[in-house]
Amino acid sequence: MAQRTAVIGVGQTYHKAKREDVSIAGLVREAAVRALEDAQMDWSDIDAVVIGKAPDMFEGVVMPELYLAPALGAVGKPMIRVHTAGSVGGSTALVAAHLVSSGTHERVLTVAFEKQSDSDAMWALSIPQPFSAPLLAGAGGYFAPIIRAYMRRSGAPDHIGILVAVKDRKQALKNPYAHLHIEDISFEMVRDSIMLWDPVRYLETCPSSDGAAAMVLASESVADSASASYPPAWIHGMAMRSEPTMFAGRDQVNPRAARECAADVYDQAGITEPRREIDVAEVYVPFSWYEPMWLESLGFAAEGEGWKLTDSGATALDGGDIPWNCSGGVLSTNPIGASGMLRFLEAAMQVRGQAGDHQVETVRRALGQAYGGGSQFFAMWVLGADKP
Amino acid sequence: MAAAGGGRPVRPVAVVSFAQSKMMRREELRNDVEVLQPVIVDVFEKIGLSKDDMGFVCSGSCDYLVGAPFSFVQALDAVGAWPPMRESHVEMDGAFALYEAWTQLQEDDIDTALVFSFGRSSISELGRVLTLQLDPYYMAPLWPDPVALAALQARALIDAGTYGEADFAEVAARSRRDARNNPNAQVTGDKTAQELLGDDYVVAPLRRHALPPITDGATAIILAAGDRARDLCERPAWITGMDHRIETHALGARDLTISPTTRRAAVGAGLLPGGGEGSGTGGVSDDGVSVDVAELHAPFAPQELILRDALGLGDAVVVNPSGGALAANGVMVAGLVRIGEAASRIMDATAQTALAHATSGPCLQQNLVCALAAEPAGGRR
Amino acid sequence: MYGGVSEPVTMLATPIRIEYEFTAGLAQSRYLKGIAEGRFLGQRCPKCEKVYVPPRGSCPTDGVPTTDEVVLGNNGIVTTYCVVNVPFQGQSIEIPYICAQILLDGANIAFMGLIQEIPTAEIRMGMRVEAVWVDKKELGPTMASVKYFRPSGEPDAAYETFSEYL
Amino acid sequence: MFYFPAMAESEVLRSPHVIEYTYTRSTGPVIGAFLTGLRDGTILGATSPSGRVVVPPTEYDPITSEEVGELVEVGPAGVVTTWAWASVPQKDQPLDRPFAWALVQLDGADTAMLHVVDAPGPDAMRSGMRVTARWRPAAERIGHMLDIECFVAEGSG
Repeated sequence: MAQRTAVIGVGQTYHKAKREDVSIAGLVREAAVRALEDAQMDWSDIDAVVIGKAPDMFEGVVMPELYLAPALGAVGKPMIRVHTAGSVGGSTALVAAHLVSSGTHERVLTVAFEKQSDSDAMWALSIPQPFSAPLLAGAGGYFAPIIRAYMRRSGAPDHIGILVAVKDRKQALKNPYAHLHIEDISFEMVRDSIMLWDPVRYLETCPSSDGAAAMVLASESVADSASASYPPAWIHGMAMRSEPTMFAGRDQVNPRAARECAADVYDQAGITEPRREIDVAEVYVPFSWYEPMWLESLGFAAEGEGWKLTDSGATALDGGDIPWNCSGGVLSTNPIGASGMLRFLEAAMQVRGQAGDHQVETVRRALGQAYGGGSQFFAMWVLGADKP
Repeated sequence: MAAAGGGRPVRPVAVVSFAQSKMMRREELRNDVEVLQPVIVDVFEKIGLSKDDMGFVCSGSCDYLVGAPFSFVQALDAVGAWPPMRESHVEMDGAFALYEAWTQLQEDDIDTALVFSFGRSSISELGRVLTLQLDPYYMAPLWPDPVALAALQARALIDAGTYGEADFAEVAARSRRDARNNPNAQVTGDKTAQELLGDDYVVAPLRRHALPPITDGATAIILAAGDRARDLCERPAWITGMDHRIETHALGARDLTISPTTRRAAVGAGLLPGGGEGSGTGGVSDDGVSVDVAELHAPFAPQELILRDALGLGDAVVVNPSGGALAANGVMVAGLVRIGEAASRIMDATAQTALAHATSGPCLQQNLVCALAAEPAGGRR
Repeated sequence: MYGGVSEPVTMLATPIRIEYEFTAGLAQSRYLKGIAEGRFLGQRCPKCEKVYVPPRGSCPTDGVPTTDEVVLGNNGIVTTYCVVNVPFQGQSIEIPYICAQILLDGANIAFMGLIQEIPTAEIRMGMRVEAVWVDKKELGPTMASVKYFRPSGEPDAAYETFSEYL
Repeated sequence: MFYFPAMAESEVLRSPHVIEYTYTRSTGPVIGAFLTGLRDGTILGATSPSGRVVVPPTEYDPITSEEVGELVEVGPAGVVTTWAWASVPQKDQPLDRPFAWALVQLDGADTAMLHVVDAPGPDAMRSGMRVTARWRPAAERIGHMLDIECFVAEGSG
């Protein structure tokens, strides 16, 4: 049987387009030190370190965990480096969680980061390959046709994406760590922003950020006796699923891997009605239209109905019954390797009641989700205030 | 019931199938997926399973080695990840992917896992790719190649008076001789150590024979838990413990002549008694690992000597009967192959107990030790 | 130092250049040889019988080698698309332009292609398009041999005929 | 020959491929101070709570990970702790003639630093030998490890 596992410390950096005040090690330490302080622990308390990031081309450091081991208190300890594309921050947290739930370790530090300003994110994500078709569309051009397919399929009106973009940026104003703080964000501002990959507008896309996230995960006995600043957030369910990038008949709008990952994590957590039983969700939405799409794949709405939830304001921190991305989400902060972990971490903050101005009142259960690749890698967890 | 803080299992898990490509200097025709695919087919055929029987899939590879970001994504095509799979990837040698799979198998919800790794070292400037593993501010800008760093370690060993160039040549000569019995090995030969000492220096004190070859290849292992392992395999190679540890990256803050993390990992894997974090100062040790066979991932000949001492291996232990990394050194692959080779000695009944070691980083920075046996370690079920 | 003023160093530039010798592999080499002959070659999975283009030598769902070669049509359907209006490094076409998922006749998978010879406002899902190749003497084993796709003039395909490829 | 028996080696397509980028690395305070020192002709180490003087300095102790404190001047001379002879310099390496890689423990430092030693040949090298930094001309120094062009045997100029 899996051992009970909890988050007992979280930390993140102040995210910016360019964190020119720190080295790579300085960036990851900023998040890790905050997580240790939150857990009221020291480097020496940690049994193992699990680190994740997206491709090594971002920083031009191959397997940077080797260089970062002494920066993260890992000397003499086990250290693992995870890489599962955009979902990596989430998968990294899950690999770390399994080190505890399997009974291997009691206290695991997990860290995810990206220092995108060391190079250029667009370049690093799609380095031209010999024999392949010339680069046509850039990062957003991969997802824009899928978004168009969703619009066609669901009949969603054009303004839904704009609503999400405004909502998440407004929520980011309540999160001091968020990269984008657009004080005067408005429907008109998003609507009138340049159409980059029609139907996706500039302000409907995520920024490129430098940043890191870290958590301390602990066994039941450690969590019970922890002197951390906030109560533990217990893992009620966790799952990963992958499917191929492309294959004949693949549903790219609502991938089966996403649905099955959600079904697995809900089954573990005993959730049958996600909208009613989950109080808050942090979901990987790098393009605004992914909110209605993931509302459907995560079972918060029936197929084709996700946009109606968004349209009704149900997903807003202010007045919604199922607030999504109170932190401002990926649309406001996107250090790619860390973005998934930020979702998992923000879910923990909500459960522990430490989210400050973007805290949802009385959170018993929260969902964290990350995805990556061509909507093919999924990682999710459900956290709860009570022991599972 | 968990063995907290250590690498000893609660639930018995075993290697039940192992496959590898013929390791070669250069795969002329096939790309990574095409090298990997037949290996995946082979590892399943050996025990009559398919990808649909796998509870978990975990792989190891390196984007810079392939020359493309997200290179592991296409590799998944060689498996056929449909219906969707519980799957993960480490940017590490496949041995660490196996560690991840092994920890997940400690929980009862899955019984099987596929682990694989691949790498074609021939297509890149391998030395320069490995240089990029170094501190990007202080070390990488000097472009030291991995041979140079291993040579610094070798010199430190010579200066310590423990070993000399003749010992390095002896390791290489034995590895090449043993590799003649390994159909997948790349470098074989029957030259004596004396003859090998006629090789030129590449970076002194390392001569050509003390270096690993550049290798293209892929490998895969299937793990199974408890009764499932017994059903699938006549003699499963039970993992009785596994642990890995990393050292500081600052070469100038390490004693390069010893491998304390290898010893620490062997303690964690249950191969040596506990006895404090500070133990394992190398040299002759009273506490030696007692196994029939050890497969050590020592890309450079002097490193085998360091590892032997760290583990306290006596003369009775057969070391690297496969020829080791000096006979074939697929980057990202060679560590997982060590586990596969060690497990094979159990599965083919030439050994009752075995140790496999994998390393990563400059000068044996990170070390993994996997303990294997014909019987599970007093496990339940 | 420099005229008596010396700002602290806060940035380090590290140029990194790694050279590779790339091998296309067997499946992709076959495909590009077809391109050099002015035709699209797909491969069929022996298990699920789906036809893949460009082929990668392996069926992504069955994990088995794709063996049979299939000559595909020069025409196909735009299943979905976007209009690219953002400049980025490595871009070779003047913005705005249409980037579409194209399902070639005879294939079971769409791939990304450039659409030209049509105003961006007139592109639509289901439009029939055809490949436009470079001059015969310029044909080579490279995707640059396909200049772009353009409307073929055939009637649009019904949504139901391609909706499973979205 | 796995999939297409008719496919000959000569038919498989090959192409050169390059991954190239000039990374711009913000240094943070500690690395920045060290590189500034190099540019200005001094070598700095960091004092860690464990008492070690770490050279080159990182924001953290290389063993205990504790945050380092005060920066102190070390070197410019020190001792070779180990070395290796590169008879054929590789692309981008610090010197274009045969040289020694070395770990150099500078006077006042508790850790050794990777650099190169310009020596006439391997016979001129030994562990324990004293070496000193040979600086690039001040006008050419930019805040980079190679502001120290190399180390040379102490007293050899």
